[in-house]
Amino acid sequence: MNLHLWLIPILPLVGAAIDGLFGRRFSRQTVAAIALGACGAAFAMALWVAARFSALELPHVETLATWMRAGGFHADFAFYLDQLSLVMLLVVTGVGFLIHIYSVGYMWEEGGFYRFFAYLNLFMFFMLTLVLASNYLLMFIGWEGVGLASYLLIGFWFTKDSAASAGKKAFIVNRIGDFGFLIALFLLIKHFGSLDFATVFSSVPAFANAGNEQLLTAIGLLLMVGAAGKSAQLPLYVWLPDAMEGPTPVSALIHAATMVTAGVYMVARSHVIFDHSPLALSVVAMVGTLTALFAATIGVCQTDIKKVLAYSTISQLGYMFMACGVAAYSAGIFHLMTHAFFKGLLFLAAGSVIHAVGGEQDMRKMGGLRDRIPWTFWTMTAATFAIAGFPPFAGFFSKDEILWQAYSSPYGSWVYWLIGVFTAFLTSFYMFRLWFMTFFGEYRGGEASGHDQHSRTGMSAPHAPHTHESPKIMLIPLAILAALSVCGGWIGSERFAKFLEPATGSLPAVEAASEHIGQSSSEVLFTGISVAAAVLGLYLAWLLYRRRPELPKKIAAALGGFYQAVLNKYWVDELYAVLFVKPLVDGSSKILWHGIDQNVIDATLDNSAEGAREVSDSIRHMQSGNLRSYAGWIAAGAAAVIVYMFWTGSR
Amino acid sequence: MIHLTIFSIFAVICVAGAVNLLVQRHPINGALSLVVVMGSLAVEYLLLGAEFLAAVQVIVYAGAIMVLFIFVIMLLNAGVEEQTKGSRVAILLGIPGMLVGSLLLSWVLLEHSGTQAVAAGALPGSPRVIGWLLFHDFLLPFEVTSVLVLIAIMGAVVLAARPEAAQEKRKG
Amino acid sequence: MNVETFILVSVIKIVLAVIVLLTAVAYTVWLERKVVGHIQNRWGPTRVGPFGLLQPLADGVKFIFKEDLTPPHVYKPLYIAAPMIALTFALSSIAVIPFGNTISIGGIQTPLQITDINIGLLVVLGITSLGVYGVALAGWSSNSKYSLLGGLRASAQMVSYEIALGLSLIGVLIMAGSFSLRDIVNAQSGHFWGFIPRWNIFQGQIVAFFIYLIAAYAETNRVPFDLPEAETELVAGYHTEYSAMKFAMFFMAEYANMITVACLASLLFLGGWHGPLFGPPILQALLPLFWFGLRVFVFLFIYIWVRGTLPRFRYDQLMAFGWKFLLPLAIANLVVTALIVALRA
Amino acid sequence: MVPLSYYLILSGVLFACGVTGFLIKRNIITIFMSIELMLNGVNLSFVAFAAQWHALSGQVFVFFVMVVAAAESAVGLAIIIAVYRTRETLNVDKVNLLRL
Repeated sequence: MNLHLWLIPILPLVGAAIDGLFGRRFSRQTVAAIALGACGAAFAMALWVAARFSALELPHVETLATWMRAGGFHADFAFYLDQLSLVMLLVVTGVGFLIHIYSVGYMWEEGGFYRFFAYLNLFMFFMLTLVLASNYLLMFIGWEGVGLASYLLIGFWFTKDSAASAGKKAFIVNRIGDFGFLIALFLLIKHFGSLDFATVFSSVPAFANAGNEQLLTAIGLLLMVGAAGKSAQLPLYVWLPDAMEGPTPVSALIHAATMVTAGVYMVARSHVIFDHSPLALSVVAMVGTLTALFAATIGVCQTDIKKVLAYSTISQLGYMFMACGVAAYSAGIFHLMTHAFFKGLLFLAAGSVIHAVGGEQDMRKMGGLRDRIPWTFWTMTAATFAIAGFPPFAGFFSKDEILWQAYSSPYGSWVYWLIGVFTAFLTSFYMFRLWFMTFFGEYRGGEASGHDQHSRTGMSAPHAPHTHESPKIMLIPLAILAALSVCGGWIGSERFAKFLEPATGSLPAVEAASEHIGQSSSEVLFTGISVAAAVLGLYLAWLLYRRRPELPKKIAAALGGFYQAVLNKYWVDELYAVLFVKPLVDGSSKILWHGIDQNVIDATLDNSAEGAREVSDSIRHMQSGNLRSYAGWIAAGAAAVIVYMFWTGSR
Repeated sequence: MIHLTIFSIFAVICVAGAVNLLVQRHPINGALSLVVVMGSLAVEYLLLGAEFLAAVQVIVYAGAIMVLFIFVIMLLNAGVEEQTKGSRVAILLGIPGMLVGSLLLSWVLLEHSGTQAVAAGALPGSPRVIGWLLFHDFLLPFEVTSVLVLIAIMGAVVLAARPEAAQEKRKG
Repeated sequence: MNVETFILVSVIKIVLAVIVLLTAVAYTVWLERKVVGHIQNRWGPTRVGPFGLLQPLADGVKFIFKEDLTPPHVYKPLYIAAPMIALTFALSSIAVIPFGNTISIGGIQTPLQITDINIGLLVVLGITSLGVYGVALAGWSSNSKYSLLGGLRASAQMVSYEIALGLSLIGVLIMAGSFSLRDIVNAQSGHFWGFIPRWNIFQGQIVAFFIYLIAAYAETNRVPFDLPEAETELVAGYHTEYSAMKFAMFFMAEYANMITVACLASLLFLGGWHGPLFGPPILQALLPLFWFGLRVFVFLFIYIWVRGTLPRFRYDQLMAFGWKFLLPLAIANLVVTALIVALRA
Repeated sequence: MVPLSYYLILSGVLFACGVTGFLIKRNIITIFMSIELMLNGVNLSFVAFAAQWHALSGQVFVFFVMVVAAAESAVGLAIIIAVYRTRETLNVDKVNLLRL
């Protein structure tokens, strides 16, 4: 059966091309219609594919054309559909479509409307290519392409210096990860002769049995470097908070729901490699766990509403990697899906809040918005409860599954679980802190500050100073995502794991559970503990930010240095600047520019030019200007050539 | 035998024409001897079977290019060649070089291709076959040369136009 | 057919053709004088013989006995060679022109043509293109400004119009798919719907025919394109300095060229020797010759008619007309013909 | 039957004559004609080799050479006219401004 999978990524590309090339002359309605049409068509196509999914023979590969062929190596434009890519496909197109709708309302007043939608559609193209690719090379194209789209969208307001440099930062940090990814690809080519998923994965077990675990570990670790760059894990997470300079729908789509999860998808996709390399797997788990904790602690002190969400995203991505690290890939993907719902919703709702208060992002200047923007409030409430892990919201199921797997998996350990539970508590705390600060209490924003913020974010039309609810076109996606955040987890992690099993391998813990039925009681206990952690976070947030608002300052003063460290994000950016950026800048300007470029390369050229001039000065007298003399030289030269050929030929 | 006789007759005419080109001091005689060379070469082409080429040789070379030469000679009223000594290199270097090269080449040709012989009309190059080749196998070179000719036409017009005339036209 | 009979037949054909051609040349001159005379309300030659029919003979005798002047300061070798070149090339193209179908006399099959070669048309074109030399060399070698200007004009004009002429023929070539004049004529046999002959002129080559007609006038230096010998400006153009038999050679060459052009027009556009055949076998054998001769005559008559009617062009008009109108038109005709043939195939 | 080498020798002689003409002639038009002579010599060898190897592309190549020669002579003669207009001479020994 030919599903014409290539249409799914191509449709947004067509939309991007039309909007990008001709959008300047179109009206906003036309631009939005084209972008929504392209994205909606891709979503409809994905649903159609999903409807036919059960009839397919999996994995379903559709080869479009040969891309390159070099010696024994060849790569195709081929698309690969299995359970994993179907889930990603639905999440990307579905959430992407909702965010497209939301963006129409959010970006309506902005300049460069057509540019925004062209970029957004371009992103969809690359993301879908990434998800549907049937080999690492095509995946890498998508991987780089989403990086490009992310760069373009972070720097959407490129006249603003901070946005432009945030875009560059995202791009450069991602390069480090991509470097690792590329080397992993080179190793794969060298040792497997192919980048095709099916070929590589089928030959991995034999390869591992032949005593090449170290090599597989190296490949796995390098892939993890790539994933860490794209998914903002330690130590390459620094770009994601800065990426919040982009428009909020971008943060929702790219930096929460889809692109940053590409790393998780890639690790899950490559699970065969990781399964054969326990060391790489535990590195993944450790990185994920530490990132989750680390980002959560920073999130506690942030005051910018989007920054809190950004650190929260990093932390949740850490959860996903923790799940992958204990070989519970389906749990990671499950969390990826629910996270896409509630974190996309959180960002969109935050965007709605920012929209409502006229561009203000500082939570300290919000408050009491509950009554003024009820739709946003209720949807955001759903998302907050979901991320905090309250049953029966979506986040509860996925996070609980991850924590349980972290403990019970053969690769797991109680340390992971402990840190995970503590992080869950922190998550609950900072999310409810955000919730209370934004929606409860008194409105703390000044009338004038709104205008300042307008110009800062590039919002062209000044809003009325009073807060107001967002237009319907923004609220409908919020409502749909809210419904998904509530119900999205009801599939149940075990059914989800069963569904994904052919693609991600069977859960170790599921096997374990089937062997030891007695463990189910302990699972209930663990669930209780994680719910308790969430409730504790809620209580603490209520205590500190609702009941006794003077307490946080005291605590901060009491903690002193540690509080400062957390507030300044552990000075990681500053550390990187001293360690990497400054040596690079100094080295390239002093050694490369002044030293090598000027003294060696330029000097060589200057000297050789001087020499050539001198030599030609002396022999230019051969040019008599007489045509016949030139002919004489030619004849003599031709004779010389003939003599030479004769001489070489006669030997 | 008849083949060789015809070949020899026209080869002699050909070489005589070529030598005459060198000997004659007036360019119009040179041009006419070149026409003779080309005409007899057309006969040699016919002997080899290249009938289309023979016709084209006459039409293009003798009928168009050489007419152009004679036209220019008439237009510029070119007189008898002056005998100036402008270039020692041409005599001292060029002539010996030419002699060495051609002697070596002749020796090689005589030595290494003497046994092969070509029959009269060995390869019939009828217009149909040549046309087929030109418009199928050599379509791109054909088109490129047509562009080249177009450029040459424009170049000739630009170069030969009197600067004053061109300026007047621009003014008017 | 063995070699001896071949040579014999060929010699007979050559002699016959040359005699016929020279006679035709002579009587074309007579015809011209007569027709132009009537157009101009005169009688033309009447004194020598009935209707002045012996006038060409008298002219010939006169040319032979005139003093053959060679002006001083001419470049003698070329001055003498030029009229010969002109006449030689003008006469030799008759060698490939077919006059009729293959006939059989006494068991010997032979085409009514000195030699039938498969690139006949190319040969005719080649020979006519060489005809320029006679005119150009005559103009140059006479060492006279009138001659030089006449020669320059003639060579430029002939080279220019040769292109339009050649391009107008290519349409016919595409229709016939051959360079052989005999094949081209045979491709025009038969009728459309039983009564319209399948001549090329009725097969869409009418534009090509008129291009050919105009270019042919220029090629033969005839009115309205007789600038090389425009008597009001250049005395007599390239043959100003010639007299007696040398002048007669140019004269004959001009008329021989006219006849060649007329033959080509008949063969290429007007269906050659095809026409209704009837009567006894002898008549059936001779009728094609008659039909062919009739066409040539009509064409020549038009030539003379035009001469009696139209004024002379200015030289820049001539060049502009040739390059800017005739040539593009010929190319357009070529493209259209090629398209039609390709689509029909 | 004529040996191939005869054709080649003939073409070589023509070429050599052309080279010599280029070297010894002073009139720029004659020099130009010498170039044409060389081209003709080369053309003959093309046709001879075509007959020898039964490859019609040799004849096609001659066709191209002719076209290029036509283009070349058109431009070249235009150059000669332009040169004559400024220098009033056709002697190449006197057209040597392009020297040091």
